[in-house]
Amino acid sequence: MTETTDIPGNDLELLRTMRSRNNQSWHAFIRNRTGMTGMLIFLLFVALAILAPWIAPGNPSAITMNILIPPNSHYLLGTTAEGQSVLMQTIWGTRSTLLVGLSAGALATLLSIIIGVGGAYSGGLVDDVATLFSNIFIVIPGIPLMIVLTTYLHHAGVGAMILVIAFTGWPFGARVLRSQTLSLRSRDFVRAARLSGEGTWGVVRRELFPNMLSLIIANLLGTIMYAIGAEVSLQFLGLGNINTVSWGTMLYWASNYQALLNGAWWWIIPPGVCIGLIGGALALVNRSIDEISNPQLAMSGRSKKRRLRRKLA
Amino acid sequence: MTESHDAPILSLEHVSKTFHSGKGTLIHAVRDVSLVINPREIVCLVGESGSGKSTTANLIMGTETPTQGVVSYRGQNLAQIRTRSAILDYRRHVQMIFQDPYGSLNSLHTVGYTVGRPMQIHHLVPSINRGADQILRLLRQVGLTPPSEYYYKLPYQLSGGQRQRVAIARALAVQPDLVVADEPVSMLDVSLRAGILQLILEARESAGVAFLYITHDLASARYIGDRILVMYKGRLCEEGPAEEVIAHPHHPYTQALVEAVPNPERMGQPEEIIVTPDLNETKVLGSGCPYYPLCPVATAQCQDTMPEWTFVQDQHQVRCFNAAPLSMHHTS
Amino acid sequence: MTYLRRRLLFYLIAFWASITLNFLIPRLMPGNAAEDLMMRMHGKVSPYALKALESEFGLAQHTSLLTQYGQYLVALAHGNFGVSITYFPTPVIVVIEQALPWTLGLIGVATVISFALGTLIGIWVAWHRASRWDRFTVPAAMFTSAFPYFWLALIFLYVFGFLFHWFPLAQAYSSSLPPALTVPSIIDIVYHAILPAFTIVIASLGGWILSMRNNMIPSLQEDYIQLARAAGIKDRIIMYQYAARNALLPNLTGFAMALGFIVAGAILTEIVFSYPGLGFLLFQAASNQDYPLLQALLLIISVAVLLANLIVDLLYGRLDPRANRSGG
Amino acid sequence: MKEILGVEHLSVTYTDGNRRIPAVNDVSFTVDEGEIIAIAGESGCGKSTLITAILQLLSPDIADITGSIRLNGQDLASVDPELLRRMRWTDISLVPQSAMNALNPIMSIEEQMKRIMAAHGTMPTTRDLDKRIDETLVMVNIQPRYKKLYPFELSGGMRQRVAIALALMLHPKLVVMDEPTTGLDVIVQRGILMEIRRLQKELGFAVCLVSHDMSLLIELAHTIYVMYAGRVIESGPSREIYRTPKHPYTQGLIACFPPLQGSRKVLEGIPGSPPDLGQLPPGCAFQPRCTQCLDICLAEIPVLEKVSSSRAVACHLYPSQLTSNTGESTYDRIS
Repeated sequence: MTETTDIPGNDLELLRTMRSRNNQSWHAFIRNRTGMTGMLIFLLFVALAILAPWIAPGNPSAITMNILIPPNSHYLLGTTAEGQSVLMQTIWGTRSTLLVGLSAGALATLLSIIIGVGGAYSGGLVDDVATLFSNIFIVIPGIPLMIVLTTYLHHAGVGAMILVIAFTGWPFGARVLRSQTLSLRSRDFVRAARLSGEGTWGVVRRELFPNMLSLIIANLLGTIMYAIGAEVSLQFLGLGNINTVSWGTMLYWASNYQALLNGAWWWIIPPGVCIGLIGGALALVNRSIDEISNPQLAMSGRSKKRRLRRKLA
Repeated sequence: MTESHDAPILSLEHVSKTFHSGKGTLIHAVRDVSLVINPREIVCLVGESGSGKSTTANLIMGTETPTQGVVSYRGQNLAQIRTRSAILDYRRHVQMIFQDPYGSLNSLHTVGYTVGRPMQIHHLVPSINRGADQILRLLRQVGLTPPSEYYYKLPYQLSGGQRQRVAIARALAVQPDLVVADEPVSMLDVSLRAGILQLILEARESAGVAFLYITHDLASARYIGDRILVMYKGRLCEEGPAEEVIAHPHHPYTQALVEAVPNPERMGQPEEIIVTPDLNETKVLGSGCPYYPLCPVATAQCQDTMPEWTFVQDQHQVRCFNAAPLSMHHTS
Repeated sequence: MTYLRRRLLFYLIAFWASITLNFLIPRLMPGNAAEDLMMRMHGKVSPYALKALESEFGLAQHTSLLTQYGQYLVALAHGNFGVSITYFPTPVIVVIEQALPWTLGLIGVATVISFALGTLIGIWVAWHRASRWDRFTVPAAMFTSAFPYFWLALIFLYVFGFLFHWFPLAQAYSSSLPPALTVPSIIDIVYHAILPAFTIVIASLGGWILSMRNNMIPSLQEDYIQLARAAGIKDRIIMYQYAARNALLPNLTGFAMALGFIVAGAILTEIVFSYPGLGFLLFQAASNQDYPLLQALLLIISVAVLLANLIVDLLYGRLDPRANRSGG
Repeated sequence: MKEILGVEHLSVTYTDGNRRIPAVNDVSFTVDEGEIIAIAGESGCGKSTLITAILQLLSPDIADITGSIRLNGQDLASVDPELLRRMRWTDISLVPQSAMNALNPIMSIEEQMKRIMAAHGTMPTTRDLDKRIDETLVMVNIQPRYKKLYPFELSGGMRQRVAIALALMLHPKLVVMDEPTTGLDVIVQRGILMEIRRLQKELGFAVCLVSHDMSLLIELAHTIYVMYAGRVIESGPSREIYRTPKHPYTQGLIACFPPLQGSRKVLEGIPGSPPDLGQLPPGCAFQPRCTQCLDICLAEIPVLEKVSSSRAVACHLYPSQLTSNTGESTYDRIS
């Protein structure tokens, strides 16, 4: 509410009842086709990663004599220059990429919460320092920093890579979460909770967090996307362990063996499409969360309803 | 008016609150304010935006600390309440109702939780579920009937008036002595306001709660209040029994406020046009009366010196050089 | 403090922070990369250069960290980043000087084009929201921005370079035509830049479209838009002067924040195209463990992003009257 | 007197998937030259929709609009877009509800005024334009030197004055004012009201005033239309409505305001809450809150009918003079 409006003077009541139907977020999410599509694609990849040994049994790195074979009935996606099955590598590669993506994303989000929410809630000097820190880290470009760090680490292992990505991936989220915390903190229902005797932790746990959940999830998804992109990029540059099987290393070897100049497009396309699919899936989920919390942005089909809301607003 | 011989619940003695603006200037939000609130009394603090009434509420709730002066609850200085249990004890006795019923309820909590949680915090009930009886009784008391129908509702399922009733129930849940109500009806539809005002009056009658009712609306202050305090730019300028202050306003500012209330009885009558300069056009204030730049009867004295309180009636006092003291009224 | 002063102060601090981070990284990282480096350099460079390396990587253990920091700052002020291993014995600063214009030209132009184009398309689809175009653009933008830059680069290279032979496969200019300020040379340079620039534009365009659309749609519902409509102001003026001008402000902030990310993506694009800019250098430095070059590149890229941010901030200050006057 | 605005049987129904929300239902009224009419109602009564429809700002793909709107003799439904654009602000202008949000935050006051003038191509020289801007600002009691300022640099009252100045720039024949003083301090509010009254007398434009504040409307307007749940439920001269409100809702609204003088009687208020326009109760929409409800009220929607030469009311308590003249209802009261 703006501070100038004394009376909800237009048809606010109607607007509120309508908008609030969207408030039961989970139901809204399940009914949201965009979000469910994204979620399903994402879960498909998670399943692929977990079930890799059953879906594609064998050693994905096993070298054979069948080099650079285009897709055929035996090798559905062809083979690499070392005769490995691209399909197997793609399936197994899901594991490393998702492992790094998910854990680095989660870790970075945790950092964002601690620094953003913690800073904003503490206020004062703590907040000033936290804000300065995140603002500085936002302008320091992440990938070059990661390249330097992993170079020092000589082919970073999975753990190191997760740490490095998380280290560069938190500031954006911290900034977003901070401003949300600040706005929630000054809201009357939070003041009311404090005045009714709720302690600091109680306010955070019972009032702030439930209201921030959708933003935190959105931020987590965004960070996972970032982490997957970063992992693939570093692997592509050969800065990780080049002997693991991941989408990034596949592209690294493809590029090393000049796959494209040999016309071996089947080696390049699958990992990229997978990355694109996961990224797109996460973007879809994120968008549906956005739509549910901010109905104005919705694009098609049911846009009428949303425009109606806008009209009444 | 409820006359009480008890000691006041809450008192402010010469309280000032100064903020630092970013540009290095000082903002005197509250200046030299003294007031008392007695048990079962409804005191109205009347003022416009920027008058310092919200800061006063924050000082009373302990979310701001005074720069000068003392806020005390039953004789105890608020500044000395430090321990968690003492703070809890204070929260148990002094509660607040906010202006915006759309912002003061967490949209994710049910009515039952919102009302029951303070009871649980203060150990008035063992748990929210086991306190359902008391919560339902309270909901009925604030006019949400049948209460069981409201218990599991979320704020979005309620109208503005119903939300404000929930907010009142939350404040009354801990059986406080005093409730600070910050413009509790100004954001509600007019047809719902009377009901909320009635509820406040009932709470005073049945539970003996005292209220500090903060408003800019003189008419509702007259309706609900025992006493009215008029505040302008951080200073109290008039104080007295509600009826008396509105019928016989002495301070030029109070007079302007009374004049400004829309009055259907005046319809169609030609009117003298008082040009009211906007607040931001007035000069920076010195040590004098803050109303000086707008005051039609101001003198040079008003610019430099803040007038002291003058009694114009038994319990009616004014801070204005033009106010004739009580004794002179009697002689003339 | 005014908006401008506050921002300048911030950039000074950020500048200092990136310098210091650069100083700390080699000292904090595990392993003996630097000693390894010294071993490789011994006998190859002058004692003076060796000393500079020592102070840069914290091997001069007889001096305190503070002294090292002081020496590091002095070297920095003189542009002394040591000697590159990859391009031995060229000083790092010279190597970077040669690569910098390529990167600035390619990434700078491509980013500005992408931002401007994306913003315009975003304005347009927001204005015609729920139209056929909107329904097509939004998923398309989401889809293209999900792919990594370097992968798109690989695909474009394959399709337009390898299969169709429309564009060269690598480099920034033909080896037969050294860069010069002549018409054929400039045409040659532009010709080489088209495919990498196209990659950067395509990869980043979707993000700008979506963010401008997301900013524009709420701004279209503001009361002042309704009022302007009621006042009979023409649609075109409402669209650009009222709605888009307001929506552009948060988008500019987003632009500043995303710059680091864009630059990172663009750097990877350079690597795929063997484009002789900072990104390609960074890749070579990483592959050869050329620490002096690596450190200097990180610093230069950080400073470049900082400067770009500063420019965006200055622009913001000019566009938003609230930034300057209410500051404080 | 010449009619400026004629609204006839206007209905606006929002369509929301399968739901249809009747926001404005069969509303008719006219505004004559120099007349001040008021539309009174609380949140959710459809008055914002009504204004938006009159100003032709509702897009037909979210709302079905039936009935007709005549502005200055022309049926707006048949006017082509360019002519409509030119009629805007010269025939009908708007003082919006919240000047806080209604001014473009990144344009100076001067620039916003210039844009409006430019849109109507009426100013030949810059000097004339500057003069007009200064004059208009002086008219609403703002010193011309403030024209270089931006909205965020003005107080709430000043912003509202600027909004009024914008609305008067092209000397419109009708000014629609949507809660022009809501949210302002009482004294500032009073100043603005008197400003409006003075300007209206000087310039002679007609006003369509929309507010929830009955006492303000009664003080200012000649004729009042009271809306509830999308319908006009009572209309008449403001003085008569104040003295003898007929519809129970109007009675409640007037009784809602505690008086500043006289005895302190207990305020009744109106029980219940305004209805959700999407889920109106059967029969009269006010029936669940009405203390004088009859059986027929639960079944039949009352029609707005004349009860005297100047007044009309839509309530079963006042049976139409045409059909029955008994005055007393044959239905039993149920509460």
